[in-house]
Amino acid sequence: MQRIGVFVCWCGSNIAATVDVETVAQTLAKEPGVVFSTDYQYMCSQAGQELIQEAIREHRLTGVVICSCSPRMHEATFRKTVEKAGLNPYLLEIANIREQCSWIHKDKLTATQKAVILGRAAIAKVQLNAPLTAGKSPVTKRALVIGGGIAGIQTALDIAEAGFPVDIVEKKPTIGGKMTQIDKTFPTLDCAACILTPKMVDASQNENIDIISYAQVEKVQGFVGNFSVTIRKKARYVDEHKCTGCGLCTEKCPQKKVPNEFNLGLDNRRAIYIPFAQAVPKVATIDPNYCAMLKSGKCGVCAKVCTAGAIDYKQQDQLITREYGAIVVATGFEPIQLDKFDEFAYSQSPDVVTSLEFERLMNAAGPTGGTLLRPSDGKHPHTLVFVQCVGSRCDGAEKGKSYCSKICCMYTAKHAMLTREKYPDTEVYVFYIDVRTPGKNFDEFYRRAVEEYGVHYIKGMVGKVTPQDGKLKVQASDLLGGRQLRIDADMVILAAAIEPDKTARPLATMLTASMDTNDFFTEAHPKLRPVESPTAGIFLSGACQGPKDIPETVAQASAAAAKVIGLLVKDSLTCNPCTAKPDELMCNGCSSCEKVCPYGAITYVDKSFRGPNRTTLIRRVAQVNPAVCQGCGACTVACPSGAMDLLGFSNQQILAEVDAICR
Amino acid sequence: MNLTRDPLIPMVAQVTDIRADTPDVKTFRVVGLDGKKPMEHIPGQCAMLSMPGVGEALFSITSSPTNEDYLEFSIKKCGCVTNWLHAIEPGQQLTLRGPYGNGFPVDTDFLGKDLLFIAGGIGLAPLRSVINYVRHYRERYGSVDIVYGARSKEDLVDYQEILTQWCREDGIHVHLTIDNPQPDWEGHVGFVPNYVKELAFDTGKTVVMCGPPIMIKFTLAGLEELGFRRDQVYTTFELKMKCALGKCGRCNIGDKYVCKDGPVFRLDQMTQLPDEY
Amino acid sequence: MQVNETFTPTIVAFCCNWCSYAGADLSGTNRLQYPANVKIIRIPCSCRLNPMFILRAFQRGADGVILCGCHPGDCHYTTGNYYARRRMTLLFSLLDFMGIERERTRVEWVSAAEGAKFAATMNDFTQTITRLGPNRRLEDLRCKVE
Amino acid sequence: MKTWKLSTLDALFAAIAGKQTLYIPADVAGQPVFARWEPGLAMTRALNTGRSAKDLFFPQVEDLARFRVAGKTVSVSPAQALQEPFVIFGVRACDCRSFDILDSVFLAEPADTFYQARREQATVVTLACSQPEETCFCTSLGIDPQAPGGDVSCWMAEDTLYLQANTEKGEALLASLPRLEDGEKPDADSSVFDKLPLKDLDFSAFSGKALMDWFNSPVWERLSQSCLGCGSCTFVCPTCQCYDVRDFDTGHGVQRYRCWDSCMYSDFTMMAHGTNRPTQKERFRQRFMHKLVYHPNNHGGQIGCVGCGRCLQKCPISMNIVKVANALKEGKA
Amino acid sequence: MQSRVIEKAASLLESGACTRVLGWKAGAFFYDVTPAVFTCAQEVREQMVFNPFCGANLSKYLIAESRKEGRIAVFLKPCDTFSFVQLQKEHRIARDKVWAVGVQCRGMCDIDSLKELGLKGVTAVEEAEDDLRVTTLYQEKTISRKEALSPRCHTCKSRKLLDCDELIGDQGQDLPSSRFAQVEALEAMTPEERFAFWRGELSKCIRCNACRNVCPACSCEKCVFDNPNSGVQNKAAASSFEENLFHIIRAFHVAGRCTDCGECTRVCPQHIPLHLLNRKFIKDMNEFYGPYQAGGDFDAKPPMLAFTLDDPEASIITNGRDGQ
Repeated sequence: MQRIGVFVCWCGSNIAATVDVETVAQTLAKEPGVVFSTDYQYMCSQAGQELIQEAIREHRLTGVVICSCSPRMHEATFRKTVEKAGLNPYLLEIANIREQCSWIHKDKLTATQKAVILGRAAIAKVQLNAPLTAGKSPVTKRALVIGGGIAGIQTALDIAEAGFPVDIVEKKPTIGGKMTQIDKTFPTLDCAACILTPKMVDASQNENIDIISYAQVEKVQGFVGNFSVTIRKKARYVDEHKCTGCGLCTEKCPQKKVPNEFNLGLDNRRAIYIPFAQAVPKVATIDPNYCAMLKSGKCGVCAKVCTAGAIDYKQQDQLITREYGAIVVATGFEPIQLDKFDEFAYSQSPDVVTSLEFERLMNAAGPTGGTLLRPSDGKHPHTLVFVQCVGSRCDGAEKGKSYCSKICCMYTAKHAMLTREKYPDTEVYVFYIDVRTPGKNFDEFYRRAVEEYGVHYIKGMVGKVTPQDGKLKVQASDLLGGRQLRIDADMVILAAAIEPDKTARPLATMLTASMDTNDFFTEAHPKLRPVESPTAGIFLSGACQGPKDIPETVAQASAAAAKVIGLLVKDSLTCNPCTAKPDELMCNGCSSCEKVCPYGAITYVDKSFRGPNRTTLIRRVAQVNPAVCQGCGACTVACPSGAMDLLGFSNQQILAEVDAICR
Repeated sequence: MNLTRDPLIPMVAQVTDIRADTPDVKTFRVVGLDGKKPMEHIPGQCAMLSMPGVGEALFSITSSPTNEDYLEFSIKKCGCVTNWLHAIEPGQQLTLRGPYGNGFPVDTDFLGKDLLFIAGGIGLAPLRSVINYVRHYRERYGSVDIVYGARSKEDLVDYQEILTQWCREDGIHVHLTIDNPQPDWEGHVGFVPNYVKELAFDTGKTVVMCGPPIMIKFTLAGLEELGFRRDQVYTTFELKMKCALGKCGRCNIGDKYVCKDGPVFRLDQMTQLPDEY
Repeated sequence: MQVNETFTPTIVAFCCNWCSYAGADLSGTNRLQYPANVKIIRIPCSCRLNPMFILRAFQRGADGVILCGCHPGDCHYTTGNYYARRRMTLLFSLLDFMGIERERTRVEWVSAAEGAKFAATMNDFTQTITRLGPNRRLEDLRCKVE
Repeated sequence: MKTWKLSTLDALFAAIAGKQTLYIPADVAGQPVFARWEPGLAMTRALNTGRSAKDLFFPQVEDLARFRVAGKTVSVSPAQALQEPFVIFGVRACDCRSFDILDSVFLAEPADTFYQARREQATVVTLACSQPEETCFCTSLGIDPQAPGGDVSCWMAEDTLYLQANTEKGEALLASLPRLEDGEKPDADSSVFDKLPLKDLDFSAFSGKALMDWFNSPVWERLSQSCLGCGSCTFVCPTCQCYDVRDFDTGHGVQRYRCWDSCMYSDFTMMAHGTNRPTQKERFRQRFMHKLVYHPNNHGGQIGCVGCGRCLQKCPISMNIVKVANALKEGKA
Repeated sequence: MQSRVIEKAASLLESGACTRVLGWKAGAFFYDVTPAVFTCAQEVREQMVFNPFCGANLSKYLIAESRKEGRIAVFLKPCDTFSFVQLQKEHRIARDKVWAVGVQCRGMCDIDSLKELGLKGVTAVEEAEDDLRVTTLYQEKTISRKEALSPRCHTCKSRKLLDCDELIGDQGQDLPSSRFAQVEALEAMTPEERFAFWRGELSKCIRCNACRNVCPACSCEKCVFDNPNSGVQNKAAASSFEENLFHIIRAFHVAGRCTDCGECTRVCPQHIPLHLLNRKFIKDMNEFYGPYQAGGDFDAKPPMLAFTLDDPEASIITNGRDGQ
């Protein structure tokens, strides 16, 4: 039999003025299971709390109901109060008779009656409360950053600086990401490489950072504080420890016709290569798709010229399994494929380029040595047309993306400005839907492009680009001028929409981290928890969560690092005890619950059960990891068997409240 | 119109005393609202106890009919109703109906016989009524042997009564045993079936047995080895019941209803019946 | 249906802990009145609301049941209210299909800042239910006080 | 023997219903069922009701008592047994026989007073069959569908209803009816009963052999294999009488009621520590052993089946007592 | 068809490809066939039948059967294969223990359809092309097969045989089906009329659980209505509320999982059109969240376990009030 104590708070006159607290206490004293009932001026005061504690001891209470202000106000206070008196803190229920009763009603009789009903509901519920204990789970003090772009590097550096070991997994042979391909950065026009490469070097030299390049995450197990991750380190056929990065092999390799992905295929590299001069790690990699030795066993030039003896044609992929406490996703973005945008003749003319390709064409380390030349004939272009929103803000999203890629307005202004500055003889047109320049010094930057550099900004969309006689015939509409334009351009630069990296989707599945329909990672809360995934222990850094420019990326990267550090400094995690709990005897393993869990807290195991007549029955049943479950209860309703229940808000408890209220 | 009360309608009774026998067995003393013993019964008979809203369940009456003041029920905590019972305090009212079943043939077949009681765990509960009845009318029966075993000393039901009363009476031989050795236990250690065989009782005795099915099975085999016949052995059964009147249709073993034709059966009757118990 | 002057309906409001329950608190803090017929049950998230709870409320004497949760997109648990929205839409449609008055059940998204909306919603819902009269179609006569 | 014109059957019903409640087999929401007669309600054209006539004596749900619990006290108020007389018209011979079988259980000491009161208040007016269904086999259980029994037996022939009182209660009913004329019913043609495919079922074998032989028959395994474990057969069966007693907390007290239960259900014998009939085989076997062996053993050879054929019509998988009885006798399924 | 099915069953046993065959066993009247497991070819040849009355959906038996030793062959009609796939999606069937033989179907017959035609005392039925020769105690009559079809077969949604290891008959296609017509007719009524309709139907319920126990979606280890801890356990509909409760909750629990096989209505001894509740859910889900067929494939996410950001609000519900 339960022994319930009821404590009705006056809250000074806040409650007592409208609710007859004495009547409430006396009426509730007659409820089944109630052995003690009283009222007091301020339950939350020291004296009030002592009153509760004394009653718990004296009347051997097994449950406590406090009729007072909102549980959002003092639930935590009173939990501590009862705990100090030796009662489990979860054997407490609060009836909200202030915010939801005394403050909204004027008639004392009505308010008193309602307070009694609310008290009854709390009594009915507390009868069924079970003592709950918050579990603890240890934290592995090591972080994993997936993606070695500016986001990943910044996050790793910040975590490492705080003293925690961190691994960066990068799928390319070098870290650095998209920023390495960028020439200048807006709105300051400083050189991207000059600000990025020192960070790359910092990362490689930091004792706490282990860069695992040319590698991919293969498998993720575990949960917050206790992840176990298997990483596939692809064979680069070069011993990383022996290679000095001298680059001799990359000069001697006879296979010269390999499209250079670093320059987006605008020039070629060798079959053994170092992506660029400042690569980290600065180690050669053999491209197995082109290496004659690997393909046919004939060649071996690089091995002959390598004085360090680093070439190893027999190298195999390597699987590394490590434990982590936190995982940061920094998988970044890539420009979309433009094959669906034939109207811009991207596939027909080499002089139609994407903005990123344009970056390379403008870059001193790029295929043209920094001189702007038309890819088709190497001539200097005079008329350049920039097209904005190629694939961004598309209606219906069948062709492109419904969202704004955010960075295009600014980098196009940058491109236009740089072009006009270097080559004042050029005519530069920018076709836009809207120019969006929120951000520090952004609008000033854009206005400089228009006002100081004479870039022609035209509101309107390019309808068609036709290569003809060595020119690109651009048909466009000028919405403000209300006229059709025809421009003979030498180059057309397309501001292609950006989308999450292709590897993000399978990674999200492994991490059980949720994604939106565009494959951007979802944040735990769009406003309040923007750098965390709903899946505990998974953090988001950079453009994998949504389009971002560099400063925003870096800011989010550091924010994610701060969250990771906050997690890793803990020795153990206290779990929310109000978690879902499956009844294995009822569970039929149908996977409904797993599909609605936003946290990936539910897994399945095959378990043996006693069948009829001494048989054993193996059944698939759900298991909830209480360290991961946040207690939303979505699974409890998805379960057709009623096998899943929520501790603290169980079916029985809520039904008891319903019964008490409707009685 | 004065209609008779339906047998399914219980009377209200009151629990006056609760005694914790073992960690999971409590003995409840029950009287009518008038403070008197609510019904007369034969040893081995049962009654339905219920708390409205919780459920109704059948329990063996463990007090002897010779007790004129109250009924007692020794109840092990194992389900919905028993959990509730274990949580109540004296003064609690509940409902009661009965008595049900045939009871032991204490005034017929047992008369003049040497009796051997064998019980395991909570199985002593239904036998306690018989034993105390036999003790009360000691002259009507021959010798009395009681073999009683439990998992541990703490699990022996009515241990105090056994020590202070049964053990001290002439002509009653109590043989206690527990499953595993225990520091403060000087008595026999071992399972009941083996102990019964060790004790090698005279085969002229009439056996009254109650305990878990596995104990019954092995003890019976041991008794048969010793030369006992099944028609010398009585036991009681427990199956799910709702009415206890032979109508609700679930407590039958073959064509016998445990509530009406039992719960006491002579084992030779059971060989003609399915082993659905 | 005749409007019963003396009829005071029983209304159960299931509120998610993070938005709507806080919204209800705010309407209290701001002293915004709504009828005392409305009794709130706190659930962690709108997705915790099992159709069983709604039916049980009607069985036990409720005349109207309303679910309040975070606005879509604002769920504390990211996705909970999206599931709740589907479940309730389908359940209410089925109830309507069975001839249970559509107006007896409602879903409303109330944020923690919308104290005024909470009070207004409850006032409106209570009026609707009062106009509709007592729940007869999903009542359980055994639970009526005789 | 009395007669009444069938064309004015409604008037007969009105005459009976003027004095007491009358139930007739009628179509309600498309299903034939014993329904309380009200002006305009016509008899069903179906041979028999979907649910059996036992409903009127042993309803599916019946309140037993109401309890109030306050603090440590409990009080009981028993439900009232039926005190109004009623007439049930149109009971077929099979269902009429089922009352005897139910009586043997419910009226055995201590009698079930709720059932007993209904039996005492009821006047059973039976109706002879002339157009049986292929699933009928009452004749193989010694029932004459053309001499249906009850307090009053009725026959329909041509345009006339013939009524014959068999008991004092029946006499009283007929005496209370105005304008009954005397008459003699013509001999009925019974040839169709000889054509019934199941007429030669022989149930005598089941009391001939020892209980355990039937119990241990190898056929149970196979027969029970596809049983869904639903309660259709038990709930439409006129002789199934198992019930459950349950409590319902109304919020103002506890209502104790009994309701039909089915031995085919997995929780029928479930106790805190398990069940003694763990698989559908044991439950299935229980049902048919009870009908064919246990009940006859306890009640002077009376088979617990009346051959109404409802289980043949209603079982979702077409398993039924006829298939079981045949398989048992053959020893193979 | 009968001979091909039986020969296939026998040969699967003879070849050792399967240790058991799940098929049908003959009864006394042709129409009263019982699902049965056969273990030897001789038994199959002597006792197995496959006739137009073999309408039961055998897929649910596979939950228990696929847990046993050895592989079981099963004969599945197109609609059964949807349940078969759905059960696999819910991890209820060990696929490698099943040899699924898809049997093309042109609609199954039902004894109740014969009775609807006024045929009493049906003692025998003989199949002849597109006709059935029916012998009753009172007459002999030839009716078209179509007249004898089970009502559910008139609105067949698909003749596709999904996920079968082999087929008897041709692979079929989705059919244009008017299966929502009855739901629409009800939607067109006033709420009062709908309430009266359902009260009339559901008050017939005797809570025999046939609908639940036959339903392939009701594959719970223990139903909430049998579980004393669920808060809704009840054995008999002790009030009109509980009659509603059972069917509402059941429909809700199978929503998005119900393949619309129609077994619930087929087995109901009280002839309650229970499938209409499930079908209403299906119709709503199709309209609100896009077309979805439970068991139609292995990948699609059931609508109850998915969402989109712009799902309609509950205010979309307009049953029967379109014009208002």
